[in-house]
Amino acid sequence: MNYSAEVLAHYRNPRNAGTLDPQLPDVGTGQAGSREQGAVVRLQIKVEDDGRIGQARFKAYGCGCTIAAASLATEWLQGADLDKAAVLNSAAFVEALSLPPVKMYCAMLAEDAIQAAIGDYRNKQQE
Amino acid sequence: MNYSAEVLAHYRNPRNAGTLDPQLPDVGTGQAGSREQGAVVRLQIKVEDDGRIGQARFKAYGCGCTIAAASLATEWLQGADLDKAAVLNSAAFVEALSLPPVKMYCAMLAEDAIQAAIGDYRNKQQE
Amino acid sequence: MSKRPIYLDYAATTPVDPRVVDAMVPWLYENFGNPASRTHAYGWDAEEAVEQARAHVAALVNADAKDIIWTSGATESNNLAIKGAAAALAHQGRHVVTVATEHKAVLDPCHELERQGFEATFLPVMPNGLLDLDRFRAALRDDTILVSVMLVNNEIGVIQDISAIAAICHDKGILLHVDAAQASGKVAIDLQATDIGLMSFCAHKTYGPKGIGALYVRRKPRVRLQAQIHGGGHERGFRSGTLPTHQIVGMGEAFRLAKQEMADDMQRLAVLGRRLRDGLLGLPDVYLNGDADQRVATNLNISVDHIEGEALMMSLPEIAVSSGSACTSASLEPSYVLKAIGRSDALAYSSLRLSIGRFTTDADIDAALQLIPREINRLRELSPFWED
Amino acid sequence: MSKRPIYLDYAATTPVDPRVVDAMVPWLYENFGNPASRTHAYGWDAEEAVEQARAHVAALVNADAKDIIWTSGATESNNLAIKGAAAALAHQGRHVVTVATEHKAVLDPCHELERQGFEATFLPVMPNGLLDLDRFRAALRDDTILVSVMLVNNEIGVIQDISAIAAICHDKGILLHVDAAQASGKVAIDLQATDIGLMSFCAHKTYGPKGIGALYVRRKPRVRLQAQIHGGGHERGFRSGTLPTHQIVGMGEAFRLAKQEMADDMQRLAVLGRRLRDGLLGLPDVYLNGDADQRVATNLNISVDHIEGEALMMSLPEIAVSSGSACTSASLEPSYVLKAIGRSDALAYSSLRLSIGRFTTDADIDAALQLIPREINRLRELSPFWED
Ligand SMILES: Cc1ncc(COP(=O)(O)O)c(C=O)c1O
Ligand SMILES: Cc1ncc(COP(=O)(O)O)c(C=O)c1O
Ligand code: FES
Ligand code: FES
Repeated sequence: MNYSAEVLAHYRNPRNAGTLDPQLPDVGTGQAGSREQGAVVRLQIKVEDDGRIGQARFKAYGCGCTIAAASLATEWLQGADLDKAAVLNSAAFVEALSLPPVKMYCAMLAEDAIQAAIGDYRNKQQE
Repeated sequence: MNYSAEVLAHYRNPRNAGTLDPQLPDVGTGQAGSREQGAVVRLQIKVEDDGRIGQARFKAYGCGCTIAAASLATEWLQGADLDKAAVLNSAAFVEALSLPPVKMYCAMLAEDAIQAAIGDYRNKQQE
Repeated sequence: MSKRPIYLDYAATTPVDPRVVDAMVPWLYENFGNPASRTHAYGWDAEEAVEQARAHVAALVNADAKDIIWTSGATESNNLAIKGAAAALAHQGRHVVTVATEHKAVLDPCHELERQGFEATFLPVMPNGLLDLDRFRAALRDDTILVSVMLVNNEIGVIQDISAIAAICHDKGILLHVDAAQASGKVAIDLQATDIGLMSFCAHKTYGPKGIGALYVRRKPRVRLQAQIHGGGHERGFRSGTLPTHQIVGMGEAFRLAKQEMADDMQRLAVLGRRLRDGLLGLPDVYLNGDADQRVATNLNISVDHIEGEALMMSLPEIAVSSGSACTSASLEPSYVLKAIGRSDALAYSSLRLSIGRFTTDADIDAALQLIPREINRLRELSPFWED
Repeated sequence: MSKRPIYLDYAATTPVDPRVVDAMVPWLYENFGNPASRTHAYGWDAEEAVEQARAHVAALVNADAKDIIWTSGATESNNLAIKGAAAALAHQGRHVVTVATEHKAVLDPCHELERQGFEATFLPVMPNGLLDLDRFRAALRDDTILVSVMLVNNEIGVIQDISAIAAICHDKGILLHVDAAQASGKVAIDLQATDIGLMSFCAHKTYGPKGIGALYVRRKPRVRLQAQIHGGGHERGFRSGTLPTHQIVGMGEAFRLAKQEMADDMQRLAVLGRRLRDGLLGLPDVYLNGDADQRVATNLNISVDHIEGEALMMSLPEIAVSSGSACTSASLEPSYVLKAIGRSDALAYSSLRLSIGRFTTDADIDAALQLIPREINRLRELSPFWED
């Protein structure tokens, strides 16, 4: 598999790798995939008072495309408001990273992790 | 098929090719093989008063080994007496010409033609 | 090899064009990757080269590159086509039709099908070597699942009317396989314009390397085929095994050159072939085998009455020719192709196949026309049938 | 290819040794004859070269040259051996035994036999990748006609105890086929001393060209086999098709060099392999796949816990390696070989195969030992499993 320049850029230089404290009320944590399937994406968002995402962090286990998608997700998330974040989908990742069809799964993991992180944050806010 | 030097020597320079008058009482003519089988050898011998073969001639249709065997046959026949001629067999040709197994048939044609020529001569003498 | 004979046996195999050699060599030591290695540049480069070569092969016959499957040669292509299609279509019928003058690489797979319980019809040809189309049509039955007819005959060079045969098969909805091993680079082939489901090729009759071939397997409409070599599922699942990049690149380059140079090559060879033919057919009791017009200019198959073919070849160490196909010349049987066109045993035994190609020169033809008549005369002098 | 990565994927394919290239090239343009052409010097020379190469291949494994059949590679050899022997022996029984960790080129033909109505047993292996001989013996039945076990595994490099397996088969009178594609030139093979009926080889794992292989078919006592490619009856009738002289000469030269240099090569590679192994197994949570001792020194297969193999390879553009076999690396399934030795999915996904060979240098190992740990650390920093 010959990866696109976009994938390689993110993969070699991942943005925003790391962890936020998942206990904080303004941090949403989402995870998708499983170790048995060979890929896991964890995304965390820290939502500011104005409703925008201030910080996003990822950790990923999986192929390079998965890592690149998770990295790109944090870039897109930072500065976005939650509604905009919620519509980020796998197709957007496939396009931005020029992913081949066999790598659809990696993009879906990023989408699912975003949804899970937003859901986690919203749950916390409702409590 | 890579032919032996012995075959090539006879084949390139056949000895005693030609025809004797088959009507003459002291000429024996023998032929073996058939056109349909792809090979024919015709041998003729002219027997002198002392019982020795003075002249031998051949014509042959067939592969190079057949032609070489017929040519060699005339060499062996000339100067031989009939008893000696009668024992010339295919094995002798195979050995002298280093014929490979697939070329046994060619040697047998020479043997058969010799026998036929001697038989023809002896028949004529008995008449 | 000491002094090299003049090569007039291009139908047995051709030299690899030096430009093809140059294209192949870098894929041995420098770019040696396995095209199946998806994890590094060695593999990617090899895969790219393989796909480029596939496009070149497809282009020569106006096919889609995706319809080309790599094999180890035309023998394997024919086996895959015939046994693979028969197995895939066995539920529809168990009758196949081919021609008595096909190459053994078609006849033997058909015999194998007979052993497996299929029925095979081996159609006779007319005295000119061509298929009688009415007879062909009449041989097709409701349970006929496959027809296999070669485009150019390897022994006598006749060109079957494949367009007409394809049209008949199309009408009856019967899958057609064409062995084009001897045709590529000599005869124009247009697979978009002709309804042919399967076509076999090899590189080594078209200035490419031996041991590589291809099978065209049409996808639209889809031709069903059962793989014959299993193990990993390369090549759309039809043919497993590591792809030999250098061989494939060689075939691609050979077919690219064939497309580029076919018109010029064949024009030049038509002149040389004509001179050879006129010179030899001018001798007494020398006969042309195969149709006088429906033939490739590069093949001249003659019967020289009253002498035997092997003896004649042996008389001509300065010239490399064959008597019948290279595959049967070791046996003592007369050629089954010449028998099929109605030649007597005697004329079959006395046949000589001269085939010319890209590297044949005027001087080669001069030499042949000097030597061959001389040796014909010499051998006829030795023949018991000439004087009689 | 711009700057070439360090090649540590010799198990996928090897470069063709430049001496082998030199031996091959003259058979493309200069000596291009068809070995089946019996009527002229071009053919005779080619045939002689083919027979000399056959002797070289036989010599490496102490076999009689007459027992060697040319094929297009180990995939075809395996197909011919397994399907050909099963067809020939079907009247004696319809059960075959093989191993779950075989190459697809063995497994898929066995699956094909199942489709044909044979029964196939795919034996599990022990966690070290080796066959449990008691379990193997117990799997053999009265109707078992064929056993197929590979000598060296392509993914994890373990060496099966073929002498013991052969002795068991011998006792029971069962034909044994051995896929030795990964073994030639690495492991000593003596076919006079071991009762093996069929053995598959290819050239391209032993510094020869891709697209050529061989099958050893013992004649004394005679192994029965049904041809799989029909058409003219070359190669004792087992495998038809024009013999590719240059390819065969290449395989012959590669195997001649292997015999000559195996001892020295393997001694040198044992040192390099050891260094690589010690360096990587010294990292935390890195595990060796396959037996620690019963393995070829050229193969190192590790699982790097907490990260994924493809990602690791992608992090190492300076090094060409593979994760699992080259044939399955494109799929998203974890390697079936690693699963068979009991690795969890996670460890199977995190595997890396490094394989070294004749042209691997000390500097290559230095670079690998510098880059691989660095990237393992970098990826682990990104992994949600490392910190946890
Ligand atoms: C018409 C035809 N078909 C098939 C073949 C066999 O192909 P290959 O030599 O690639 O095995 C040949 C040549 O030998 C041929 O002339
Ligand atoms: C053990 C084993 N068997 C068979 C094969 C297939 O052989 P080939 O590449 O010649 O088709 C390979 C390599 O790909 C192999 O490693
Ligand atoms: S996670 Fe394995 S393909 Fe992307
Ligand atoms: S006569 Fe044909 S082989 Fe000698």
